Amino acid sequence: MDKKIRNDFPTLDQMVNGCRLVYLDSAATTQKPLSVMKEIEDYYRSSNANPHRGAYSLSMQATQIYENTRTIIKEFIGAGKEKEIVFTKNTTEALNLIAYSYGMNFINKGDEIVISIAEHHSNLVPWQQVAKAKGAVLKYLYLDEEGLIAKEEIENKITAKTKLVSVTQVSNVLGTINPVKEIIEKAHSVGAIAIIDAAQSIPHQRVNVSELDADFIVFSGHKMLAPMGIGVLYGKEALLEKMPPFLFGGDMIEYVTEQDTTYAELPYKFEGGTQNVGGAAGLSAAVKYLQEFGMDKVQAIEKDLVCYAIDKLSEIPHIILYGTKDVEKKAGVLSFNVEDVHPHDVATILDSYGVAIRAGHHCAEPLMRYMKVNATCRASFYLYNTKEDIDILAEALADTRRWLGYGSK
Amino acid sequence: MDKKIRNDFPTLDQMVNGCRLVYLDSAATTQKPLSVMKEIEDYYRSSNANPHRGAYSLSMQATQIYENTRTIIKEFIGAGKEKEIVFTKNTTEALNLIAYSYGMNFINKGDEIVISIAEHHSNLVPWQQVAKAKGAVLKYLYLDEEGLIAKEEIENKITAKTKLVSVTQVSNVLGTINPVKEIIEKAHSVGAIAIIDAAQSIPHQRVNVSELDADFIVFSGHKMLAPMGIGVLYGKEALLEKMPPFLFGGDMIEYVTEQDTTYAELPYKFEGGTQNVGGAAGLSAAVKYLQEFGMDKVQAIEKDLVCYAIDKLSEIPHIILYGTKDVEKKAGVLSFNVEDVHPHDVATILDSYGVAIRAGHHCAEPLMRYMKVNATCRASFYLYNTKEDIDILAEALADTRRWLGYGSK
Amino acid sequence: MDLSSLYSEIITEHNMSNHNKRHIEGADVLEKGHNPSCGDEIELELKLQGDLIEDAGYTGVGCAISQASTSIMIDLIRGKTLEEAKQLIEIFLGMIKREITDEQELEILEDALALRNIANMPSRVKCAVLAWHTLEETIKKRALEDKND
Amino acid sequence: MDLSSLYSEIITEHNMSNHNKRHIEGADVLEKGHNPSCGDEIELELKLQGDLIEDAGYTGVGCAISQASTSIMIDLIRGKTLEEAKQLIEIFLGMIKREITDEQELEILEDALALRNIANMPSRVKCAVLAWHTLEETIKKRALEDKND
Ligand SMILES: Cc1ncc(COP(=O)(O)O)c(C=O)c1O
Ligand SMILES: Cc1ncc(COP(=O)(O)O)c(C=O)c1O
Repeated sequence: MDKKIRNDFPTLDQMVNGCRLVYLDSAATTQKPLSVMKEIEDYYRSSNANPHRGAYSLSMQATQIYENTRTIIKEFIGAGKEKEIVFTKNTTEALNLIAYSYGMNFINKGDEIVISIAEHHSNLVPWQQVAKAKGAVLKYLYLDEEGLIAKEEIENKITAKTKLVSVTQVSNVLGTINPVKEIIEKAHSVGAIAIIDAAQSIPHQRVNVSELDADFIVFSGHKMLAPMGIGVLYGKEALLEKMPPFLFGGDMIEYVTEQDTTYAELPYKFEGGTQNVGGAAGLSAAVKYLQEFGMDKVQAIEKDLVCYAIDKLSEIPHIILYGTKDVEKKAGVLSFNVEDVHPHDVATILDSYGVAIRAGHHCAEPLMRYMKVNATCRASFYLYNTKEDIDILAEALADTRRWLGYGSK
Repeated sequence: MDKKIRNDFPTLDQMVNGCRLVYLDSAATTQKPLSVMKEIEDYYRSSNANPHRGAYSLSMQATQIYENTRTIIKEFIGAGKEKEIVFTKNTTEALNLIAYSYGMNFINKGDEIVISIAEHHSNLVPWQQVAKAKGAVLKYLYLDEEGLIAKEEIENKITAKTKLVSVTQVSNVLGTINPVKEIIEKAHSVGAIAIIDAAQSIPHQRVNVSELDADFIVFSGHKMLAPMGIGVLYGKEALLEKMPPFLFGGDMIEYVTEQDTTYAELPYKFEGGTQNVGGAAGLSAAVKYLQEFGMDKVQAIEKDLVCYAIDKLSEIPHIILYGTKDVEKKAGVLSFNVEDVHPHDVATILDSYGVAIRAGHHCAEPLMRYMKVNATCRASFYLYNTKEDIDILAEALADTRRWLGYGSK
Repeated sequence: MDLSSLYSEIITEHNMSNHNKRHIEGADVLEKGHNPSCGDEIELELKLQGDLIEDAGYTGVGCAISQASTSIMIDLIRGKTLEEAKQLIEIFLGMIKREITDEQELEILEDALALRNIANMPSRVKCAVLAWHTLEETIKKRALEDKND
Repeated sequence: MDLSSLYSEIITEHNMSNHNKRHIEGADVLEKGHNPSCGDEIELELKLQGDLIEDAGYTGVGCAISQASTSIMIDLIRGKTLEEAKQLIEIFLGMIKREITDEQELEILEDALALRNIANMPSRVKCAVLAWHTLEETIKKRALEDKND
């Protein structure tokens, strides 16, 4: 059964440094199933053309593939309308689009922007920019001991002055699941808009934007089995309507004269330039794969794995685990350190065992500083990982300190 | 020989509406050779990981592929340094990057921005935005009868007030080759910076940015055999250094604290978020294909084709050709109309013959208005096109009016 | 796609004959319609007598499909009430979207039936419906004005 | 990659022994070096007597490679002139870039030879060269200051 899943992912079937590859960095980017690779190739082999611009068959096909992906995404995240789905190149571009187009135009002096201390730089640096440019205040929701955002923190920080709240649904460092529904409700109760960074949630669990009532939701294809170079911005129609465009150019215009331009309707207003149709084709195949697999099953597998990993790693001496151990509040992301060994050395040593983990600040420096660590090791899981992967991780970890001369080798 | 080239492009080997596909819309996007598709698949099959972030083998491979593409591009366009090559998603993003980061910060009230009337909307609407936001003046270089920018126009329009000049090297509507060297020299002589939109030139002819001495050059991978979702911004180091970042997020930072951020060195400062490594892999294979083929040969083939096409189409009654017929001043792009038949009907009719051309304003509405046409038909050629393609185009065109009831069918 | 079913005689004749392409003297209603992605632009002119469309015409540029569709529509609505025109629009759009397929129900569209096959050509649908959406817009506006009066 | 050639005894011992990880009393030069992509940060402290490096130490955090490399470098430059240190840096960087491969020329690097294999690991090169680039920066600055004096 595990074997059957792994057959879909040829990338996992390789040797690294003489060992079987154990890929535990899916929070950075996931591997791609054969069906996604095939869909990309099929697109380029038989339907490749510039969409929206041609009155010939190939271009109509490309348009259909592209727009069909929009519908698939709309349904996957439970959005109301196609026009609320805008394609970007990744989460980072989607967040910058909101920052430039909404933030720079609707945030004013003295307004408060609230984010959490656990944000990825992509959901943090843009808001610093908006705050600086507009004279707004950037405030942080801090975490409790377990790495969670407490109710009081939400109550205290989101106030009448708050105009925009942007938080990640799942921390890419700790894997903690934030109470986004409560945060969105609180934001709305004070008249602020709420943005959810779903880069680490949509690939791993059922997310319904309509139920959440988020104003914007952003995520990346490459973290959910799709190719690189395609991401998604969901936005409520009324908000997207009142926002000016972000990237100006081909396909996002209505009329252009020498000195003036009017813009196309949603979602095209936000899709300037030739779009990544090959990427969209891959994304549609990725969503299809996830739907057939079942998001509940994805989540169950990951919960199982993270449970097992917490147990296994807790048994190894000199390992420090970060964040809650309550797997009800945690997705398949595990941050840890090995005492006396720098995370980069851990990563290098694990690599020699074929184990791929990430080491560093995980694009979340303020969180690192808040946790009073310089860096951590991170193992993250996806539907193709197995308990055997974690056994190999644990074995390699048990050896780590010895490589650096602690204890006998 | 032609046959051999076409073997590399499986997309061309298909039937459309019962006829062999004749693809004449390469100015919109090109078809991809097998080697490019294979390189993309190879990347996802064996090296896929998030680059720059991992200390494990796969991530190192991904980094190497990505950075290697940068070197390949640097050499392909004759740039001096890797750090002068920034990857974007397409030409449109590259131009918006310059407009937001350079334009919004270094253009001031009363300054003049000079572009040509033949610009693609992507090199026009961003400058309207900058002009409006900064109180600058947007001025146009107009065309002579042949569709060329005359010397006097350059002399008269680029003045001491000019701070930025941005022109396309080859018009995507008329195929005319602009005297960019003269324009750049004139711009520099008045202390203005010069941007070259090379979306229609770099895929089709030898371009050396150092010889041209352009300050910025932009182009799209998808118009030069590479996949969609990757483009290039070349910029002189000194300019890129003084510009603030554009997209804020992961990988483009040096240090992030709660309220402040310092930025990474070039080119990473401009590459926020997970980059399209699969796209870069495809782009490197595309450049390799073009280099092995030989850019001189590409240009020779296209010149031959456009010559032949001009002759063929001139023989057909009721066809109006736009722009110069001097093929020394023209690349492989041909705009025309069929009297009494709207371009969209022409495109639909040609499609039923398997011929794919583009009809419309080609994202160049001000040029259409200047030419006093509502729209044109456009056939554009690339290295895989043949004289036979043009014969089929001509035959279909000769029938076009009859379908609409002009003359006997 | 069968080209002769697209460019049928009805279509090409309406496209070439300019009998509806004219200004209407004393027009009560002017409504612009456009289709930015194609560049098609029309201006519809209606002369009303109460709710009755006494005369109608159009000016503008566009492809054969949009021009013919406009001309056919004008022939069809001339002499009809706004209410009847509204119903015709609904049936026409229903035909194009393939939501209405019943022959008897469609019969009322007369020459406009020639545009039936456009449903197979997503890229040309916009051309076929331009005039109809423009007229729909006009009727909506009037209904609103009447309410506010 | 052979892990034991990377984490050789020389490296692990320099990493664990903190004999160079200390503040230098009366240091004349403080120079920060950092490697943002890794988070490695060191501060180099030098006590000079004229052109002679009388004593040196460092503080900071980083991986075993960067810590060991820093410590090895300090052992090597202590008691040398800035000019000699400059030459050592050149040879060290030449070794890492594989531009210098001559055994005799490399001999002068002593313990730093243990970092030779880092050239096989592009992702760790930055760690190995951090301290050396930091020292290079210091020497450059001093040369500039001297000129301006
Ligand atoms: C001259 C020119 N500039 C810019 C562009 C925009 O390129 P892209 O759509 O890849 O951003 C194009 C092509 O569409 C073009 O022909
Ligand atoms: C929570 C979170 N937000 C944003 C991002 C940025 O995504 P991308 O690099 O695809 O733009 C990431 C991943 O790197 C992430 O984990």
